[in-house]
Amino acid sequence: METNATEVLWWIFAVAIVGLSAGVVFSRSVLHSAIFLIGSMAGVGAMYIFLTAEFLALVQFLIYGGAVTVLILLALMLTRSDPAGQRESLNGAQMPFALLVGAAIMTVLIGVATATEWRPGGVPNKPTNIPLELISEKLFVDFGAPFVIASALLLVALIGAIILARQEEGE
Amino acid sequence: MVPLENYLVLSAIIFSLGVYGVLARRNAVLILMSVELMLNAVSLNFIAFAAYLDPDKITGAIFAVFVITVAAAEVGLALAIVIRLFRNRATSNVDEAAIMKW
Amino acid sequence: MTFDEGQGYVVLATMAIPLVAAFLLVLTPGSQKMAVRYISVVTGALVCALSIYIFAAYQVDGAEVQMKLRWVWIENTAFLGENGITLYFAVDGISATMALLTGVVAFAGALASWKLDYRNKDFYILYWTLLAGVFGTFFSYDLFFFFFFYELAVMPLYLLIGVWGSTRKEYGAAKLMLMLVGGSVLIWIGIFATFHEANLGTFDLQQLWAAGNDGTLSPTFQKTFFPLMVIGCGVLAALWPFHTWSPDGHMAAPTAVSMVHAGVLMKLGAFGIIRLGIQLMPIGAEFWMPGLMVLGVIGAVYGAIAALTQRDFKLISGYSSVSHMGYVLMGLATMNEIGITGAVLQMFSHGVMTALVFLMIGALYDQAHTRDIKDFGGIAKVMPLWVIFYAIAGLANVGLPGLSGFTAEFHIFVGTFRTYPVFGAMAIFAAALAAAYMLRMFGQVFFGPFNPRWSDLKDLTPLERLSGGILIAAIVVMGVWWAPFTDRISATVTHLPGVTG
Amino acid sequence: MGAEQAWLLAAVPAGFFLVLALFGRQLPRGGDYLGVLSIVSAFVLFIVVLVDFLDTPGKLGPVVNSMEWSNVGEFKLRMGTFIDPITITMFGVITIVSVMVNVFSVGYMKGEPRYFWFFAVLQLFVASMLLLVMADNLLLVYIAWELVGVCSFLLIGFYWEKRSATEAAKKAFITTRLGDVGLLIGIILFWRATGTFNIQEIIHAAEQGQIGDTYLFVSIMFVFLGCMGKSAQVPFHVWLPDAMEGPTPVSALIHAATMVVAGVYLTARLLPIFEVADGALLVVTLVGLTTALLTGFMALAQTDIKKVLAYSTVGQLGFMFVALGTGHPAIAIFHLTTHAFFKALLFLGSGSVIHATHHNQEMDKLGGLWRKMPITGTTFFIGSLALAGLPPLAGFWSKDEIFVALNDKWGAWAVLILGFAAVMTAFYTTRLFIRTFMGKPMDEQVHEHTHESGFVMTGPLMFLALLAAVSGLVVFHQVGKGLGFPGGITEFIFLPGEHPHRYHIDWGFAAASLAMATVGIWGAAWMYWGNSLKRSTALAEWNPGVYRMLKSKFYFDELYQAVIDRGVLGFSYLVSWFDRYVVNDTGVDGSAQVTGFTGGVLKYLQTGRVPNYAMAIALGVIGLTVAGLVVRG
Amino acid sequence: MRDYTIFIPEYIAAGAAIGIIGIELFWPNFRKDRLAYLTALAAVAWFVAGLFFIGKDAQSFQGIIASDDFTTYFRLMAAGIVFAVSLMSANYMRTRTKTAAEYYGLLLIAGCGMVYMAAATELITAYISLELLSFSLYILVGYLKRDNRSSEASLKYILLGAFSSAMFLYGMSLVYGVTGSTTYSGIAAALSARDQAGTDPAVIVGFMLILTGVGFKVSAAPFHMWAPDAYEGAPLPVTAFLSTLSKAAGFALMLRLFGTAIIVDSVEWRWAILCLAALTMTIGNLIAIQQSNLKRLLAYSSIGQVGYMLISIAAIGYGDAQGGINATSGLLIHIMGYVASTLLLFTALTAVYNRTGRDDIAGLKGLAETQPFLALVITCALFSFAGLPFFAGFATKVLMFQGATTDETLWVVALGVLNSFISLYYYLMVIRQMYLFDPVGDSTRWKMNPVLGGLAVVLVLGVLFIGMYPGPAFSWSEDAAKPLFEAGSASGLARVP
Repeated sequence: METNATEVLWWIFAVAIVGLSAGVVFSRSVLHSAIFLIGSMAGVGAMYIFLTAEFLALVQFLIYGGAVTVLILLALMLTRSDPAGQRESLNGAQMPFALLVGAAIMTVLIGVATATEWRPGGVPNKPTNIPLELISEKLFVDFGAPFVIASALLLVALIGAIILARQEEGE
Repeated sequence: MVPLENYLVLSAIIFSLGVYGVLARRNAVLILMSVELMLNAVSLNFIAFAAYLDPDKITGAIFAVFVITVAAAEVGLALAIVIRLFRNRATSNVDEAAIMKW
Repeated sequence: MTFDEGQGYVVLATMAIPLVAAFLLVLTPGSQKMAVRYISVVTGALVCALSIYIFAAYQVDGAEVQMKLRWVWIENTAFLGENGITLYFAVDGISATMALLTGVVAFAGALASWKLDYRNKDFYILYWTLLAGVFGTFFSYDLFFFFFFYELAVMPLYLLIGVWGSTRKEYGAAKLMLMLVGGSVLIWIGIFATFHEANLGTFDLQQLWAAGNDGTLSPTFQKTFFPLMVIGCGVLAALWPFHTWSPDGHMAAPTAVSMVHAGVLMKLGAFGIIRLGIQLMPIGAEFWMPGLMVLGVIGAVYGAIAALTQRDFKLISGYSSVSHMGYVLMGLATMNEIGITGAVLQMFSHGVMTALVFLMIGALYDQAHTRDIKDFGGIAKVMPLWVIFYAIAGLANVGLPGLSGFTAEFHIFVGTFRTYPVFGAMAIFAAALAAAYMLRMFGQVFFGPFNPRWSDLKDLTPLERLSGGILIAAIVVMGVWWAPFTDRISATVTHLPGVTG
Repeated sequence: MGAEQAWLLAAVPAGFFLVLALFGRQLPRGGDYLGVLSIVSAFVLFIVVLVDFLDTPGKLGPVVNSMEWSNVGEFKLRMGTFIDPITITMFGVITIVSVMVNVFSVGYMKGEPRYFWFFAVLQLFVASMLLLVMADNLLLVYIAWELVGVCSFLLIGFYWEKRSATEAAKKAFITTRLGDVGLLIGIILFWRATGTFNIQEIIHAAEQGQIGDTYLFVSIMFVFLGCMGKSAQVPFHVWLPDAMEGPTPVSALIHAATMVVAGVYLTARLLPIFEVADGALLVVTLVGLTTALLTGFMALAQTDIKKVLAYSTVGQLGFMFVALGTGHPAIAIFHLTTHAFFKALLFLGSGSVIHATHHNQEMDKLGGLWRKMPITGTTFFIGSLALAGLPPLAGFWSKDEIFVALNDKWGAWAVLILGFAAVMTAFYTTRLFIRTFMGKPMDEQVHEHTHESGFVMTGPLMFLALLAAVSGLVVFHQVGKGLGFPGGITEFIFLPGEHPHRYHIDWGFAAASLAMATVGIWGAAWMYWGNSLKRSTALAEWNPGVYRMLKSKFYFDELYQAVIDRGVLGFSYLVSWFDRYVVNDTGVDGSAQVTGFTGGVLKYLQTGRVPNYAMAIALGVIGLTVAGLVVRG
Repeated sequence: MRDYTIFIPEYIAAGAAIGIIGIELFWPNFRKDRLAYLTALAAVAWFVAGLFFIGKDAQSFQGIIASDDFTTYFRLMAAGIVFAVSLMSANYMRTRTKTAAEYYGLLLIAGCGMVYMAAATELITAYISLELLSFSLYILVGYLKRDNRSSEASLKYILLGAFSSAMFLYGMSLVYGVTGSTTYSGIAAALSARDQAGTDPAVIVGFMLILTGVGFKVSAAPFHMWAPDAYEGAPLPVTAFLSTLSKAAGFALMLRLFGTAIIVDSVEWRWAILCLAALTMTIGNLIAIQQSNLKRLLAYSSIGQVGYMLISIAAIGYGDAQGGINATSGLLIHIMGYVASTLLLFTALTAVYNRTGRDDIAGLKGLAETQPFLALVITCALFSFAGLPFFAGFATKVLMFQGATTDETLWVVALGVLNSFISLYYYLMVIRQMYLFDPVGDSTRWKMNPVLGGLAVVLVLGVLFIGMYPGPAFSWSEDAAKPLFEAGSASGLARVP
């Protein structure tokens, strides 16, 4: 079949995401990594749009692109260990092994992704639309229990963040 | 249209990059970023499966929502801990955070 | 006398009284040393009396297993079926004899540690726990509880030796404890495998024995797991080459512990071989017994030879124990009635006489604070009674007719000759070596020019005399009139599977 | 009360042993009177048994009385007594000699420490010996056998303050114990073949040929080892001379009546089996001859009077075994009897000397004592001549019998060897007597303080002297009849299946043995007369090598010592080393250390660094997934 | 159907948590130890409420979360653990922190997390509740903010936790992809419906990644490495909490997940768990021999314990439904015994630590002189770990191993017994310090805090009871195990031989 615009666009995004993610883990500067992270997250969000899950894309942009990255940048500011700005390598001694292991895992996972016959009858070649109302219905009706637990989880995280990060006198 | 495999392979690549990051980086924050990458890959997986294979229940999408939530919370908590460590040790380098060993 | 539930409760009491005593002692304040002593001695007397009663009440012409008492513990749960795990106590000829041995030695040991003063409360707590374990093992007819009590008997040893011991006590204690538990590891594995293989959903020994006989435990299985069981128990029975805890452990152990340990605990191993080896896996036994025979002979000769040149009393006794337990294993390995009966006789005989030996060693060591025989000489001048007691024990050890040692060894030799004349001859030769090392020690310590350094040694205290007297009585009775023992033992041994007349 | 109750003979002294051992210390005079009483009562019992035995209707049929002892399935043990002429005779010998020894000891041991203990053990000794000779089964024999051994250990080591005494006791016990190993093996082998311990049944089985030839020979040889050990035959003879460390009365008892004759007794008892097992008798004879010869030589060079007597005992035992080798138990027992009397006499005599000279038993310090102690001297003289074998004294008759029988059985060569031994016997006996009692005293102040012993000691001497003089005559048919026996002793004693053997003098042999005796006596007299040592020293210097060899008893002790030190103890050290360093340190502790070491290495995986931990997780994942994919296709 | 009543006990717990935090918020100088007692009170209430659920027939909330005997078993266990740990913490925390309310609140919430993990019959819920528990633990481990080791421990814990949970998620995504469902029953049905079961890489890799996730939670080698550091760094009571609650929770999750959802493809994962078990127990025990720090030692010893427990999980895969019940009930009773012994041990250690402030083994020197009761208690607990009779460890270990014994697992069971023998060695080394040596410094007797004393007594009685009469406990365990395997549940479905 002839390649259409969407496909081209997808490939552009895919390559971009991979590049940005690689940037996150390979860049020599913490800040750059953070920037790259924002990019790659945005890219993944775009992927959600390709998958017709617009709501999730929105969530992705807000939470990741917004909250998380801001947090991370904040943390980076707070933990600048080198005011003099001398660059210590960001990579640990086992970096080369890490490459190997990463490659190995990649092979395994890609192999799985391609070799698996996901449905006996074969996989539909285009995603079906994921409507917002369905999501909400599922989320608040069927999955009420995990939703409640998740709220507790957020509470815990909140408390934890506060009590751990809070300045005490003498600091 | 784009087949499912593409999404899966893409997420696999992101995931592996994240794994690499966790293994290679020394800065706690960077490790967290790598973990975020991995979680992204996961949610991409979920949504892809939901969209392609599970259109009527779309459980995967719901899962993705939870993953994102947890991820956000995790980052918050982890960063708090990193800051705590930084306050105590003036470093966020995990290699130096090794007084307990053996 | 008819055997009924009532006697079953006697059996239970024999096991329970030590536990109760231990519990009472936990409650007694440690400062009340006299109270502690009285409790223990009374307990000892009670236990001794009960065990004598059990021995007497066992009816030779009655059923093989008597005085049954059974309480269900767990059943019909998960993999446990009817009578899954039951507290099942009963007595057969062998356990009756062993119970008598335990009772006598326990009492003697309790008397012997009267003068112990350092934390004697804790000592007696552990001591009685240990003995409860021993009794329990001898009485248990349920595999689970057999092992339960077996472990219970081993457990207190570490502290008993480590805290109250003497030479290299930590090393000795740790080594002894670890080797014994290491042995029980093998038993443990064997038990799991057996339960799984038999697939009866019960730990009832009699049912399992039946399974072992009718081949429910397949021959291959028996041949595979018999060595596990036997080596596991063998460690406790100082089976060569797993005997090395015996010299070091005894060297380290305090008097009463040595008495009980060499006197009774080592017998648990041989007893286990009967219960878990011969009775549980007859086919495996038939297949492996020659091997056990070889190890037994090696142990018997090896121990005797090694004892020839030792200089520490306890090392001599430790190695001679190895040698004598070698006889026991030989007797078991003969797989004929005389040999196994002899083995059990030897278990009893070695029990009482070793207990006496260690009692005497303790009586000397408490005053002299050395156990190197080269330091002594002419002790007979100051401690004549001590010498006589020790001499009796030693001569029993040598196998002098009229003392228990001869009775037992004679039966073993006869049994061995029936199947393995050459090994029998070697064993008899080892017995001659026993004379050599014993007399060497006598000549060195008892006789010869008196070493004035020891002129202030006191002879045995009344309690030690009593305690030794009990043991000597047992030794002489068995040496002169052994029919009561052989009757009871053979009454059971005849029923052992695969045993030839 | 009759022969069935013969077990009382053993029971009574045993009972007295218990009494003395437990309460002797408290009794006045250590209860020595109890000791004498017990033996005397045993003697009385013996008389009763004898009388009862002699007028049992079935003349001289053995009297059997046994009870079930224990049974393990088919393995039934019975204990019982078997009374026949041999037993009766042994009873006589044992009881008579022990009465004498006991009485003598009252005087000899006076004032010793542990006086009561001495008498106590003496009773046990006698009791176990009596038990030994009356036992009807080999198991009981073995039991008594071992008890005898222990008693000898206790008595020889009586002066335990002396290291040498302890060593001697140890040596005696262990040496005999080595023989006993053989005995026990033999007994069990017989049981294995016949399924019984009863002596008569075993003999029966052997005669019926139910036991294979080789098997029979091997077993009987094992038993014979035991006999050799107890009877101190070469090469087990080494313990006997050292046993002189014990009090002299004990030596008398051991040598005359109890310990050493046990072997002779047992061999005699089992002689039918020896006869069936072909070649066994020859072995017995050879052992006897060797012993008689060697010990004869050894005795020549000894200067300790008790040592000399000791070697002579071994030699005489050799004679007895030779007698057994001829297949005539009666003769052996006859010689045993006569020898018991004169040897007891000699020992007690030497004891009297030692007592009188304040524990001096070296010939080089004695001499010329006859005048000082006439009774001892005279009795000793009689004893010596009896030993030397002069008619009409006891020794002559029994030796004569042996020679005759030996000639019949094995021919002249054996007679020659034994004859030479007899000559030497006469020689050293005379030497002993001369150097002790005649000529000039070698050491004056010893001589000064010497005085005759009291009656309690001389009494037994005189009585024994009488016996030594006349006991030989019981060999005559008429004498036996006169005493109420069916005939002479050799006629009285016979084993089932054997015919009574009536004694008749063979003048040729009589003359020959008389000649041997005289030669020996004359030679000794010529060499030592008047206690002058110049001839003997000349002889010694003529060939010092031989002299040294005799003096040091053919180096037997040295040889054994070397074997024990180098061989046995060395091996023991080796085993101990192996046990410590190989089995324990390498095997047991080693494995523990390896475990610990592994842990010590593994723990360094725990670097404390997050990336490493993460790496571990990742590797785990890879391992699992890859393994999974591989395993599951 | 939606029946919110089935989690009333957890509402109580959570409510109490909020309440306690609120108290401190509005009443800042409320005595910290009182907070602890309040928590204990709440735990009691929780427990009592839980009792009403015993034997109630199973109810499911939308099929994604179930309240049955299995849930109740862990519910009661959670309540018990929180009770004990909060009492342990009373003095400990009062002397070490200014704000303790969150601490106690988190204990309760973590308990709820455990219950949900046990109750979850659906992947999302399982994941969320697992994270709930983990988050609470991350915070608790790092609760001593000024203590370097504490913060370092929590950093390591959270980083590795996040990493492994990412793996966990990826695995779940794969399983979801293959089965198109996240409910256990749906997964089971889908898996057993597939004809080419076992040939499918996604299934295998998915299982392995899931195994990684839970393996990390229960600290199975090679995913165990966080444990020693976290244990050492955490406050002592939290260490107890880690080694009891989080392990129990992990196994609860594992049992339900492996026992019901993916049991039908057990052939894919049982061998893996078997190998993990062997590796875990060996590594744990071998390294433990070389430890000098008490907490670290216990961390490794608990890793060893995990190794034994994993055998049962593998055995579930090897057996049929009955075999599953056998193995599970064995595992459950052993968890109970293990939890009791561990709590007992840590109660005593906390008492010692409050006195000496030392957490190395040598710190126990001569305890038998200065505090015989504590020495006795510690000995009991250690003997119980080593599996010596009279104490819980013996009976429960026998029952667990026996239940886990099949033809295939026998060799690992043997290895397990061997390892428990090795473990005896280092337990003896601890006991040695207490009994064979004289105390350093003052050897005067000191009195322990009555609360801890009482708690210790209760726990000792518990340990002895389980050890001497495990009948009841065992039948509870069986009741708890049954819902997982009774007919109609996944294990009833056809499975690959």
